This record gives sequence, structure tokens and C-alpha cells, in this order.
Amino acid sequence: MDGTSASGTEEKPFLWVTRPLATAAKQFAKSLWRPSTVVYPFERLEDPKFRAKVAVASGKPIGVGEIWDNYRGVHALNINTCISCNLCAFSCPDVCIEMVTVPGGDPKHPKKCPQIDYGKCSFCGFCSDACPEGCLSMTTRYELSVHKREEMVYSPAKMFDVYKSKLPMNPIRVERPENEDQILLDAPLCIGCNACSRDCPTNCITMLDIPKLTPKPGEKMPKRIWKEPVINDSDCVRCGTCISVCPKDCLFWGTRQ
Amino acid sequence: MSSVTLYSVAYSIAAILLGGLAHLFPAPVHGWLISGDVVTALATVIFAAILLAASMLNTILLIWYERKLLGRFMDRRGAMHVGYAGLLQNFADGLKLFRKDTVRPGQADPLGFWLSPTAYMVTSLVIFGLLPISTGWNGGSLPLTLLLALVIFSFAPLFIFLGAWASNNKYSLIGGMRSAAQMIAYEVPILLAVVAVVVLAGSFDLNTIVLEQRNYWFWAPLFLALIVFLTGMLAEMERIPFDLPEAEAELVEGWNTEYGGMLFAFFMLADYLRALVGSILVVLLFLGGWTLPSYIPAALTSFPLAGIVWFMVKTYLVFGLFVWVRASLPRIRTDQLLRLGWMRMVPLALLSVILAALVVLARCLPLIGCVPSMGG
Amino acid sequence: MTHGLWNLRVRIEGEIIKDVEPEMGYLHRGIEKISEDRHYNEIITLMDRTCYVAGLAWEHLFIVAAEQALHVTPPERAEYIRVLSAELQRIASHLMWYSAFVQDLGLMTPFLYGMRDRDLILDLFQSYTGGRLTYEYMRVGGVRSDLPLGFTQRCRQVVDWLMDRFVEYDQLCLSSTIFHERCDGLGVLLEPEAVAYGVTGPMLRSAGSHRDLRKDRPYSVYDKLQFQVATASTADVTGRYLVRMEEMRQSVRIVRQCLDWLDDHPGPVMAEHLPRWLGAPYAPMGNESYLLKRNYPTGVGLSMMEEPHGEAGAYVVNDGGEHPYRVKFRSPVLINIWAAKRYLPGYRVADIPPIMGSVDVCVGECDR
Amino acid sequence: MDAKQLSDGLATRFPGKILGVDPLDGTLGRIRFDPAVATDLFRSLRDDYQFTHLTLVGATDWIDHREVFYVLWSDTDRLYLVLSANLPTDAPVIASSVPIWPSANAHEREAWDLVGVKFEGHPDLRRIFMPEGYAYHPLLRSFKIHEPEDLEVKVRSD
Repeated sequence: MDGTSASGTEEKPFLWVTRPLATAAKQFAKSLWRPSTVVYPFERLEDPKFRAKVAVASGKPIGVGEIWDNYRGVHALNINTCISCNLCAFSCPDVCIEMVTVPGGDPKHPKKCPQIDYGKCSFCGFCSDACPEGCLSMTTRYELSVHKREEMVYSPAKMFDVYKSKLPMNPIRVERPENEDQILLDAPLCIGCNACSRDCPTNCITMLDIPKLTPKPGEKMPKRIWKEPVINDSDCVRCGTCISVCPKDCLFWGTRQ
Repeated sequence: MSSVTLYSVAYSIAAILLGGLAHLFPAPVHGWLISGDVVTALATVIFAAILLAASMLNTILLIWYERKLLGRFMDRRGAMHVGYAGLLQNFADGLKLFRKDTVRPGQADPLGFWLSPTAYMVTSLVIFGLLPISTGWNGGSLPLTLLLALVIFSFAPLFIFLGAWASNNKYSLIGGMRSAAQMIAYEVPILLAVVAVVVLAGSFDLNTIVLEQRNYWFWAPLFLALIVFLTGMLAEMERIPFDLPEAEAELVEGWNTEYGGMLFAFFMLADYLRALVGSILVVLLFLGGWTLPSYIPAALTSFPLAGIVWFMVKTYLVFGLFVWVRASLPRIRTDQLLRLGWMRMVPLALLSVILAALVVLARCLPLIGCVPSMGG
Repeated sequence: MTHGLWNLRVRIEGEIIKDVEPEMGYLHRGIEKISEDRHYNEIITLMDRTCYVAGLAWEHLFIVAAEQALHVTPPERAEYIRVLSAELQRIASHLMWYSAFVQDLGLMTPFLYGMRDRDLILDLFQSYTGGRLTYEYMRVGGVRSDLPLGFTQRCRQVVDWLMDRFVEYDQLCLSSTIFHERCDGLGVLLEPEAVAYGVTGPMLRSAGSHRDLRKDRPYSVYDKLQFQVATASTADVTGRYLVRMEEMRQSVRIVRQCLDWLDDHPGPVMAEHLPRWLGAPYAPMGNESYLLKRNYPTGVGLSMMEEPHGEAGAYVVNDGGEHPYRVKFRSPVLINIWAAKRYLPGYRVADIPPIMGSVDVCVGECDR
Repeated sequence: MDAKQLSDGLATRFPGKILGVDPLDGTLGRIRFDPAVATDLFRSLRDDYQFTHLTLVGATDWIDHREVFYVLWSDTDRLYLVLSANLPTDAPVIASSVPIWPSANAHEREAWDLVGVKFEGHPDLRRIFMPEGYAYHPLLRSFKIHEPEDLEVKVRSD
């Protein structure tokens, strides 16, 4: 193989460079008044005024993606509506969400809200998709530079501040499928310990007496009244907290017949 | 044209300064201070200082000009934050480079490493001092100014190669060798194109060459020579499309890979100084220097220092042409570059010499009469 | 060599290249290993980072393989949105290639033109996925959300603008003698050799082959769309340039057809009857013994797609668990680079940037 | 050509060495073969059945054995074919396909690097992504990513 090419200046006229020169000059004339650059700290694509004034008026399709509500930026957390269901932390592929205690719960069952480490976060939006109450959503804020690594960690209070700043928020709610699995009980294993009902964030588990429990012949009647959880499927957010707290592993996902 | 010259300005400044200073001293010193020799000596220093300041300011302005112009060609803005429209950006950059440590690689040869940027800078400055920018505004009017300027201009490959070799880096060495080959190859067509101009003007003195263009600018009869000269200058300045010595895709930064801080700034400044000198040469040799065609209204040509203003306007327009080329053409390969130089440019330049001779011949033949005025 | 973290060791004699040896692995992040510990949907976040200039194309690739392994069928509207995304992504990726390639030739202007126009596509992506580079948009069984209102109109506006710009690109490159000087006859890899060395994509088509999986083995809804396969006959750098430019025009054609269809056919974008761990909230799965009781079908998914850089593949083994047992990707770039042993020797050192630039290297996908 | 034809043809050519054919959507099928006949099978597939293009070579670690799979593409039939062979964990060795399809070079190096399958006859079987001298094959199930492990990197001698 020969590296030199046969079709060079020999075949093509020398003045062929005029065409690119003309193209560059055309662009020069076009951008003389206003180049396409968005002068970032002063002009912002997410600013509707900028889009209306410059982008549209200059005839260039700057900022055609004018929908900024979908943007996946810093999270906003409404602490008041958070039910501590843990779903955001479970859904995080990068394990950057930690549930931390915030004031407002009772001492036995402290209220826990997500705290996000933006040093690890990949802004995938799974947490806000998973949030059943819509209290964790993503905003259009994208400026995250900080001086210390610790400042990367956003506490619930900090995210509540973001929420209060009323930035446009991600409106996408992934709809819950109709035929979603329910939480089922493997009744013979249940010891009626009440852990699921106690920790359920939506209080959709009630402990009911089991009427048909009778002692085997020769045994004494148990002193405690045996109870069994009954789950209200329409209130359940499918967070699985009950499954993870169950000491006997007797709750599981399935379809109720 | 005003009769003010650069030297007269420097001399008056020196005279005023020394005159004021002399009052502070008793008679003998007073007399010595205002004597002709001392004033002349100080005038020379001031003269050099003005030249240095003018060249540096122009160079930095040129970099700004290129950045802004290139930006518009590329649909962006160029420097825009420091100073008005980024005018002071290059000063900020220079300050940053000045503050940086200059690092010499351990295996590099100290003498060559330090000497090369300095010599490169100094030679470029010397040429700037030689070139007249208006009547009387030059360092000295020698009969062979043009030849001297070109001789000093062609020192550059030597120093570049010296620096490249001294840095002891393979990329530097390849870049330096490419650079030397390229510059030497393109000096031949440049000199031949200059010969055409000299034939037409009948002198090596730049002032004379410009004055010879008072009737018509030389680009019209010597269009071929202008093309050759522009191409050659692009190669001499190592600008795209001929910037193979610095081809950053395959050689990191070419011959100045190992240079950092102020030494790199020296190379950079000298590069742009050479670009300035090249543009000035184009204006002097082909575009009538500081003269303007006679149909331009007198109001535009008769204000004080009009010559300098128009000269600088022309120079910046010529440099704009180089920027335009940079914005629209890719880089070519070494072998293609050399082939273009030897096989296209040299014959074209020879042809233009013949053309120039023919024009001179035509001027001398009474039967044909004078070549009609193209310019003023 | 430019374009990311990789080395090309070159043995030269004078200016002539004698032998080359690519060195990879500087960007290896173990995506295949991490995938073993993740839910199917969570692997999407890795797919965006596999090839960071063609994220949606790789999401599409993995999702199709995963759906095949999990026996899920997405609704048709989701398929159209995926194809639309993949084709827009192809344009964006080729624009990125164009920018970087011409930059390697020493011309800076097209770089900024290409990046400027690519940004418009990123704007579009952002308006419906919410991200500009990492989209995390596709899900097993469909896509995350439907297109926003007015999207099709804006998208048409952008592709119209792009069609005008393609003319400008050609004026800057093809009409320039210097471009031809630099690119003609370089890096020649003829079709039989290309096939033997496994080279795919624009590099193969520039050698005259008509192989394009979108035509040969239509996936998603490509069999319902009208387009042509771009080919060239020169098998050199210029040929690859021509193929990619034509592919962008064909992609615009496909995008327009998809937009027309999407305008007329509203509908769901997510499949119904998904296995539990593929639905939106992920939650603790409970005891493994219950998991085993559930008896979800196992399966193997193999998807091969015409990704912007070439023919990409994903091989997903589902053993019935919540995580895939094994995920294996075929990176077209790795193989295209490997064939450099065949198409680089004999040329000059100064030819390396245009030749390797014409391969369209994306190290993220190569090293994974 | 359908899977039945192909497997029958191969079975007559390599009696007892074709262990079965599984259906696989979008491909001709998945043929399980005995690694002993690898080279002959590959050559036969390339020359007699026009599977000119080797798309993918990969390996899976199934704890009790290791599986090597090949994805082939036939330009004439426009079809994919998957081959798969099981290798014992203690001696995961199979003949290299590089002499037949040069494109297997990088794939096989990758399979050796990540899963530890040895390809006999490969011209240059070194690690490709991991540093030379790395002690593990990361895609083995026994390799846990969350456990810290010592990384010994040998400096290249050239």
C-alpha cells in the first residue's frame, strides 16, 4: 500500500480552496451581529426571557429544547409530605441516598428523610420516579461546585431550601402499573410481632386477631392473642419496609388470588 | 505628509527631558547634559523604547484581533471578559505566563534552551525596527533595508531548530526539523517574489519601493508574486494550513513542546511579531505602504499621522486575510507542503519575475508608453 | 492519539509506519461486572456511560437484549420513540465525530459548527429525557415518559436546520483541495479484509459493502421505515466521511417518518404485566426462597444493532433472578481499532490523525 | 437454511460432537458443541456455510463450568448463529479461532482477561483491559467487586 494519494493537486484545480473560504466568510457575516454562543453566566438557556429575547429573535434555533421542567438537576425535598418510605434509597443505583433522622417524628419511630451525596449521585432520576408522594423531585438547578467534599452532601434541610426556592420541578410521575404485585403473607410463619404494622409508612397494615387459631391437643392456650397483618392494597405504596423489618421473612411479593 | 519622523519625536523627547534635568545641576554638568552627544544617546534609547513598546503593543493587539476575528468565523465570541471586549485578555495571559516557573528538562542543553527563544524574539524585533511604517518612521533608511530584513527574517529556522534540539524531546526535534525544512523551502519563492518587486521598483530600499507605488500598487502587475508571497508568508509564520511544525494532533506542540511560562510566551510573541512583520511586508511591497489612491478624498489622507493610520489599517486587513485562511483550511502534510513549495511556488515566482521584467521593459519602450496608472 | 484514553504504539521507519499496537484499558470501569449486581433498569445508567456520545443508542441496545431475555414486549409507540432517539443520537454522534475528525486535520472551524449543531439535538433530548449527556430514558418494557407537547414540531425545526448545515459541512471539507490531499487514498481497508477483521459500520460500508443491520436484520420498527444504506466505494478516509454524511441525511429521513407516526398514534409507552422488579419503585425483595418460588422464566437475549460507530451487540443471560447473570457487550470500536494493524502500516506519521480519526473512536464503549 | 438443516449437516460431519440446538430469538439458534472439534467446526462453518463474520466471542462463568459463546454472521443468509461450548473450570482451554477469523483477536484476549478462558493458538494472548500482572479474572463469580483486594501492577519491561 502506498501512502501518497494519486488524486491531489494534479487533478483538481488549485483554486478549489475558494469554496471553504466563501463558506467561512458567510458564517462570519452571519455571526457578526450575534454569534450562537450563549454567554453563560449572564445568559441562561433555562431563562425564558433569554429564549424569547435572543434565541427566537436572532433566528437561530438556540434553546429549542425549551422544556426545562424535565431537567434532572438538584433534588428538591418537601420534608412535610415525606413519609419515610425508603423507596428513594432503595431505588438509588449508586447508593448515594442515606435516610437520616429529621425532627418531627416521635422518639420511638423517628422521621427519616433522604440525604443525598452529590459526589456519588448520577442524576438518573430513579429516586424521584420512585417517590410515591411526589415529595422528592428534581429541579433545574445544575450548579453544584463546592469547595469541600463535605458540602457535596445535601441534608434534607438543604433540599427543603431548594424546594422552597420554587424552581421548576420535574413533573414526570411514572405511573404505577395497574397490575402491581401485592405483599403477601406466609401465614404459618407469622409470629404476630407487629413490626410491619409499626413501621409501615402509610399505616396501611392493621393487625387483626386470628380467630381460627386453636391450640393443638395437649397444648395450653397461648397467653398472648395472636395477630396477623392485613394489608390495605390501595393505600400501600409498595415500599417493602414491612418485608425488610419482618423478623421471620414471612412477607413476600406476589399476586393476590 | 507630515514631516515628523520617529527619530525627531524621540530627539525632542530627549531634549525636553535633558533640558529639564539640566536645570538641577551646576554649569559644567548642565552644559554637558544639553550637549548634542548626550541628547543623541538618550534619543536613541527612547527611540528603541518606542519601537519596543510599539511592536509589543501591536503584537498583543494582533493576538486579540485574531482571537476575535477567528471567533466570528467560528460562530463564537472570542475573548470577551477582561477589559472592553476582552482587549486586556492577552495582558492577563501574559501576566499569568510571566508568573509561571520556567522549567528546563533535565537532559536539555541549557545554553541552547535559553538562547533559542531569546534569539528568536530579538531577531523578530530587529526586523520590526527596520521596516518603515510611514515617511521617516523607521529605524534607519539603508539602501538595502529589504534585503537586510529578509536576511534577519530567515534566521528563524536556525533558532527554532536550536531550541528543538536543545529540548531533547522527540516531538520537539521532529517539529524543529519540519520547521527548518519548511522555512528554508519557502524562503526561495519568497525571495523570488521579492525579486519581482525589486525589479519593478528598482531599489532595495523600502522607502523607495513605497514611493514607486505612488502611481499604481504593485499587486496589480505582480498578482502572481503576491499570491506566492502570501503563501510563503503563511508557511514562514507557521500558520494553518502550514502549521505542521506545531501539528498538535501528532506532535504535541511541535518545537515548543518543552517550553513553558515566559519562554513559551517569548515564542508566542515572536510568532505573532513575525506575523505582524509579514503583514507589514505585504503592505509595503504590494499594497502601496502608507500611500493611498488619489481618488480617496484628501480629508482622509491629510490629517496628522494619516500615513501611519492607513498603514496600520492595511496591515490589519492583510492579517485578517491570514486569519480567514486559518478559519477555513485544514493543515497539509509535510511532503505535500514541500511539493507545493518547490513545484508550484517556485515556478510561479519565476514567472512573476519575468512578468515584472516585462512590465519594466514596457515602461521603457516609448512605443507602448507608460503602463496606465492603477492606483493614484 | 487523541479521542480519549488510549495509546497507539507505532513503530516507524523514517516517516513510514511499520507496525502498530493499540493499547486499551485505561477507561475500563468493569461495566459488565457491575451489571451483575444491578437490576435490569439500573444498568441503563451504566449504558449512558458506556459510549458517552451515543448514550441512547446503547440504552436501546441493552434494553432490546434485556427484553428478549425477560420475555417482555414493549408497546409500539415506545419502539418508535426509541428509534427516533437512536437516530437523533446517530446524528449527534456523527456530528461529534465530524467535529473531532476535522479538528485532527487542523481545522478548528467545523469543530465549533459541529458542536453548535449537536447542541440542538441535546436540547431536544433534554426536553424529553431530562438529561443532556446521560439520559436514563429507556426502561425494560418501554420508555420513562412520553414526548412532551410540541416536541415533534421543534424536532422538525431542528432537522430542517441540520439539513442546511450538512451542505455547509461539505463545502468546508469536500470542496477543499487540501481536504482531499489529506484524506484521499488513506487508510484503505478493502471489503474482504474488513470482513475478516470484523470491521463494521461506516468503515465497512465505505468499502462498498451494503451491510447495515437496520436493513439486514430489522430490529424495533426499522422494517416499517423507508431509508437507504449509505455506501462508498473508495474504502479510504474520504469514503468514511461520505458515508457518515449520507447516514446523517438518511437519519433525518427516518426521524421525519417517526415524527409523522408519533403525531398520529398516541398510546401507552410502557408495557403492562411486568415482573415486579422491573416496575418503577424498587424495593427489598424479601427472602430468596420466595424469589425462587416465583418461577420467572429464564432466558438469553442477544441484540445486535447498528450503533453510530458500527455493529454493537449485547448478550444478556437471565437466570430468573432480579439481576442479570451475565451481560456481555460487543464494542464495534474495539474491533475497528484492532484492525489498525491492517490499515495503518505503509502510511506516514502525519496520516495517523486522519486515519484514526475516521475510525470514530469512543474509548468509553471500547473499554467498558 | 434453517437450524435443523444446519445442525443435521454439522452432526453428520462431526458425529457425536454437536450436543444440541436451542432456539434463540432473532438468530438461527444456539448450537452447543464439543470443544474438542472447535477448529474443524469453525473452518467448516466459515468455508461451507459462509459464516464469514465473527461478531462476538465471550465467556460466562457458570461456577461449575465455563461457557464460551461465539456469535457468527452469515452475509449470504443474513442470519446470526450462536455457538456455545462448555469448558471445565479447572482447565478452561479451547482452540483459538483467530486463524479462521482474525477478528477474534481482541475478543479472545478480552475473554482471557476477564473470564480466564485460555485460547490455544492465539498469537498474542495477553491481558487487554487489566494491567499486566493482575492476579484476578474479574468476571468470575468468585470475584467480588465490593471487597478490597490487592492490586499488583507489573511495570512493562519494554
